[in-house]
Amino acid sequence: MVADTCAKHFKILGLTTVLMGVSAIGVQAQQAAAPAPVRLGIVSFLTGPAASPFGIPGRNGAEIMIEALNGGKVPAPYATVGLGGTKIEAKYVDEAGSAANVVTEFRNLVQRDKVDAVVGYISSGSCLAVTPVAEELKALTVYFDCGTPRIFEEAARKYVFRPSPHATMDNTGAARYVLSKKKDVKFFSGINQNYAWGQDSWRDFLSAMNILAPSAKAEKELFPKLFAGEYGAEISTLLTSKSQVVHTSFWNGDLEGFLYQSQARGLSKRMPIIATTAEASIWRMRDKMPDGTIIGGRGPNGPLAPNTALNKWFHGIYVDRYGTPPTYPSYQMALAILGLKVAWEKAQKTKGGGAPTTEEIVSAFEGIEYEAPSGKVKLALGKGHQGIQETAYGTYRFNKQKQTPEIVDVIRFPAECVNPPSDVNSDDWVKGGMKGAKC
Amino acid sequence: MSARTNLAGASAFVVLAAAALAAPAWFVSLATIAFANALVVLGLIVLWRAGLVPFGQALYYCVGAYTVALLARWVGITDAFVMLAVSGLIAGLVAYVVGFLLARYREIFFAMLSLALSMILYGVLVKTETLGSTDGFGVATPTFAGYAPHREALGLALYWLVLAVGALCAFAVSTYFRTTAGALAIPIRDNEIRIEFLGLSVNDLIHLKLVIAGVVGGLGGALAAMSIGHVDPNMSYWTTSGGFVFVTILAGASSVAAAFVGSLVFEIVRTVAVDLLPGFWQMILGSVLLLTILFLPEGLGSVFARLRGAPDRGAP
Amino acid sequence: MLTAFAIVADGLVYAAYLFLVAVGLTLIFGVMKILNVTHGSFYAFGAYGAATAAGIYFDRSLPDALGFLFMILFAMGIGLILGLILERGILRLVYGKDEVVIVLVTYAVFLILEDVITLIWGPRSYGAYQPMVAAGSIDVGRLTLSNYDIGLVIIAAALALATFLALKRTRFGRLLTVVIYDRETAAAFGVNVTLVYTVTFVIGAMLGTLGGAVMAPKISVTLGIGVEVIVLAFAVVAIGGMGSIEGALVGALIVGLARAAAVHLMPQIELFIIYGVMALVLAFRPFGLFTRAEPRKI
Amino acid sequence: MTAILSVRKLEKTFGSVVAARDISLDIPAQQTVGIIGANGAGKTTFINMITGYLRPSLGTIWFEDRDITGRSSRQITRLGISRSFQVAQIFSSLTVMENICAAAAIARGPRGALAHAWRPLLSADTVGEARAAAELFQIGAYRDIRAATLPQGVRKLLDIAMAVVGWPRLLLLDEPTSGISIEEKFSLMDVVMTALKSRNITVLFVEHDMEIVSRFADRVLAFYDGTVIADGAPAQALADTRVRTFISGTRTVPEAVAGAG
Repeated sequence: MVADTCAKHFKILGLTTVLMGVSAIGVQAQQAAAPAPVRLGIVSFLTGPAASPFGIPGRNGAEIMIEALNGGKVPAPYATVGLGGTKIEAKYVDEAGSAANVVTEFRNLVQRDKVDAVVGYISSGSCLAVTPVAEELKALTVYFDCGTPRIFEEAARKYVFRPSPHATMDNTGAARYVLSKKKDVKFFSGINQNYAWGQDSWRDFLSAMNILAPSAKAEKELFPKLFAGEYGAEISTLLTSKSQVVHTSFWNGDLEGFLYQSQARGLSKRMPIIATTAEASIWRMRDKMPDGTIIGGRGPNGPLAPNTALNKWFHGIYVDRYGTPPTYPSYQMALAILGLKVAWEKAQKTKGGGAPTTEEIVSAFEGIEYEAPSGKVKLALGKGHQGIQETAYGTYRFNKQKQTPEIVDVIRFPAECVNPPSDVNSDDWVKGGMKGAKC
Repeated sequence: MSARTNLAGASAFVVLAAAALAAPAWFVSLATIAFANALVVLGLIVLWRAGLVPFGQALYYCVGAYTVALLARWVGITDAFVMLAVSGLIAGLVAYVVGFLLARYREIFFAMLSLALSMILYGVLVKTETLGSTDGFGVATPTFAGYAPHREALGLALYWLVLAVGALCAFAVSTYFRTTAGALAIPIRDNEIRIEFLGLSVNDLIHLKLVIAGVVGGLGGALAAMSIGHVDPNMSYWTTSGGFVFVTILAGASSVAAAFVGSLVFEIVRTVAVDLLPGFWQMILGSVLLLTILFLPEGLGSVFARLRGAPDRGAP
Repeated sequence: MLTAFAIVADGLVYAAYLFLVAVGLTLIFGVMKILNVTHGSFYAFGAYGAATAAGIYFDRSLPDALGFLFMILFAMGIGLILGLILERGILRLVYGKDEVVIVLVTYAVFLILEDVITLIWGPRSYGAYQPMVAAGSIDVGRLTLSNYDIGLVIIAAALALATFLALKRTRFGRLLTVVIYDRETAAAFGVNVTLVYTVTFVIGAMLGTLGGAVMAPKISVTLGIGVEVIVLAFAVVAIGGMGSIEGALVGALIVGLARAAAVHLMPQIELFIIYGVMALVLAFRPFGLFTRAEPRKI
Repeated sequence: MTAILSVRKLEKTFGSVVAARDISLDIPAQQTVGIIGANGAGKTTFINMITGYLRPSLGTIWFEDRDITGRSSRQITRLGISRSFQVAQIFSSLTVMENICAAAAIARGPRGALAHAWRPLLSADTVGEARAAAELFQIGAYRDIRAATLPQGVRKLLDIAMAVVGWPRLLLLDEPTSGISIEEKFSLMDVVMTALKSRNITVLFVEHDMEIVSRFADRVLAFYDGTVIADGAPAQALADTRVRTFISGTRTVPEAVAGAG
């Protein structure tokens, strides 16, 4: 009997072999019909908690941007159709799942679907996992939202680009804004989710505060677990503290729940909350976002974006299509796609026409400067692979007459003020006193 | 009988190894990850036969994966064989220590306690900011006794490594199933008291099974880390364990080969679902799981058993 | 002093939350021996239902208190329908299978329902803050407490008392107690176990949606809220003793107070509190605080 | 003749319930002892204490001049005391042969679980041992049948065969004929007792059927209310007034009351 069970193996193993064979054949059939347009893989969260605040706005941004590019409707200097005259065909993929899933789907895009470039990724974990694979496969990859500076600081990259600035800017900017509004801050606290994003955000903010206001003291450092939902004890702790400002990098559900609860318990009246990602929530929370909350949008995005023709156009077509203004993930996606277009067309021009190769695009991409709906960007860091932009913070106010959110007292910080110079590790830069910052 | 089975296994191994030369690169790497995960499932089958279903088997997967990543990061070892040996050893050691506690538990309490243990590791890793917290960190490209391939060659080398380790473990586990301790799995579920009255400690038997499952789980994690190229604490999260239990249900516990078929089928279903319905793939996975339980209660493995007319056994 | 008071107050609020999400789970486990992963979906459906109800009701200048009642009834109505569909349509097909297999069935249903939520409500998040805003707050020294939180503690306490009385005093409650104690004997004595199962599962589902409904005003109702609740509720129930209502209450209090104390005194260990308490309790009392191992007869 | 088993002042209480009290007796080697008593009289509690499933509240148990009080059933089995069960405790997913082989492998192998992970279940010597046991209990014909599908009588025999394959010196049989039809009882007991005699095993068996007791037992222990009320040769013990009143039911109650008075 016992020995008997093992005799089944033969057929089972046979099936495995057949499965592998069948898939192989299916794929070869697929590869035969290579399409003419430029194929892009667009990856963002389509399911799970990060879909609503980031994934869907990101995908929407890609959708309308690609549509406008294919129709040749983007204002100058981007009026050429698609990428250098070739239309874009996009494939949208879900980022949800383990690192193994993310890497598998990335390989599928590059090796199975033969996309020309991948644009996407919201989670820093995804970006870190994809980077070595992209390098190994020599696949052009443009990140649009993930924040960790580690991608270009751990090693030099060739095929990976990130036009949107990394998260260090968000928190050095936040510290500068707080201090310009409240010069006499003696105590401050932080409440951040207990995972990499929250830990990194608090570390940067804390280091920047220590440098810029050495006499101010960090009082409470709270790290509730991600998606905790209930913040009663944290709010009590803050209420019983002497802090004059609370820093948070909470996003979406956690941010909104925390703000509802802190409003109900008067925390937001006691001390302003500086929320580095709150811009993505203002259109949903409207009058429930406490007045006086300091709003960040991970760069000059949304209402913090400069008043340019390109921004007005982007804002306009987005509202027309989706009925709500674009938030920072949509702006970052537009930034990423336009960066790809600039590099593509630059490579095409250098080559003197025809579709550029990945190698050509990659070398054209390095160090470019261009304008997007969120203003100017320069790929100044990571040997020309990592973008820097100016950033902006402002104070929230709900305009009751017009029934619309407003951000007032906006302060803009130049790119070189809140970003490290090239070839300096951002963590060391902040801790070392932000040397060379041009404010 | 056994000789025929081994021959069948060996020929399937050769065919699978050769198939990689014809299959596209993305499928080879999908199969690599699937077969690495299958090792964890193999361990689950060892426990499953005794009626034990851990909701925290990702603990060993994660330990194996982090061992590989840290060996390269801290010690500078990138040799795949050394990394594998150390990972298996450390995962087995963790299982041995944890086993003193876990072996006393059964049923849902076993499941919950193992879940708690894996979540404690998750918490520790999330707190370890020097290792990148939830973002994790990259795994150095492995070398193979001096051979350092890249790109397609690396993919193939990893696939063959996974296949070889998988075959060895499958052989070892199926041999174990024929030993007294191994054959006493289903009896543990049926009748613990009788085993005690025959003079053997059921807790010791379970402890042994935990260590076996831990070692293969650790090897699976190590291989997964090498082929993904990245580790993060999510590898120890309860949903990861849930995924392994899912594959075990799909595969069934009737044979060791089912672990590999089940894991590959699962990866294919998942990737096809993500491709077809990017926003609703969970629904497809859930339906597949539900239909499997309703119509194939003993898993994919039982289909072959039915064809042979042999009685089903194995899954609870 | 204020900190001690805050710890107790916060602990009670958190315990109320935990009890509300765990009570339905422990009831279903006690009677049916099913560890119901779908409980997370019930919570999520309850929260989404309450948010929908809030959207329908408020902005019409109707009394706030009735609006809260409407939200709860609406959510529990969803629980009723969902519970009936699942028990009659799916679970009854797998009764008699191994406990762990049934856990996986509920896991499968949970995966499906996660996407059903997206199908019904889309990926955007919803607020249902009106009742919490309407409830106002009171000041205790520097501490401001939300009346809604106090109400939550009262609701949880009332629910605990009601379940306790219902189990002891009503006919159905006593029937349940008999089934919890010994299923086979109960069936042998003519208890309609099938009916008891259906009713229990539906009540459990309604309690799950109730938990979601009363939490909805405090949180942002968004995708994935069910996932977090599952493990939380499991842990509370495992600590208290699977299937024991008193256990769920005591488990919720222990975890609630421990967590509040951690946040105030040692925020660094907050992440480990629940699993730490669970591993500790199970290490010394393998079947939780309120259940005892029964020696097998041979 | 030296005693293989000696118990002194054995007592077991569950809360306020006294399941066994003041049991003291000696069993000489190779004796066959029948245990009788109504349900709840303490027979199974007595067996459970000797085999280590229950820990006595008071008193001592000696086996072959060794104090085994409070040892685990596992240790006691290893010392040479085996038992069978009222409801046959067999591994229903395994075949008859595998069941006995498992028992043989455990009995012959070392104590640790690890050692059993190297030897195949169906190794040459365990198979030989198991085959002998199967022949001894006349269930060889069922060798390759899954235990779940066996007829009741064979289940009982298999249960006992598993207890005997490890060559115990003392065997406790808990109602070997329960669940067996009256016609089959005697033939089953014949098989069992012949087999046990051939291996020189000391036997304690619990039995309700007085005919079987008087036919197979050398000695009878009568249990009532947790203690032994009669102990002697079958004819003598079964004739005891209290035994006839409370256990065998051959005396009506009014007489018992009169007799007791």
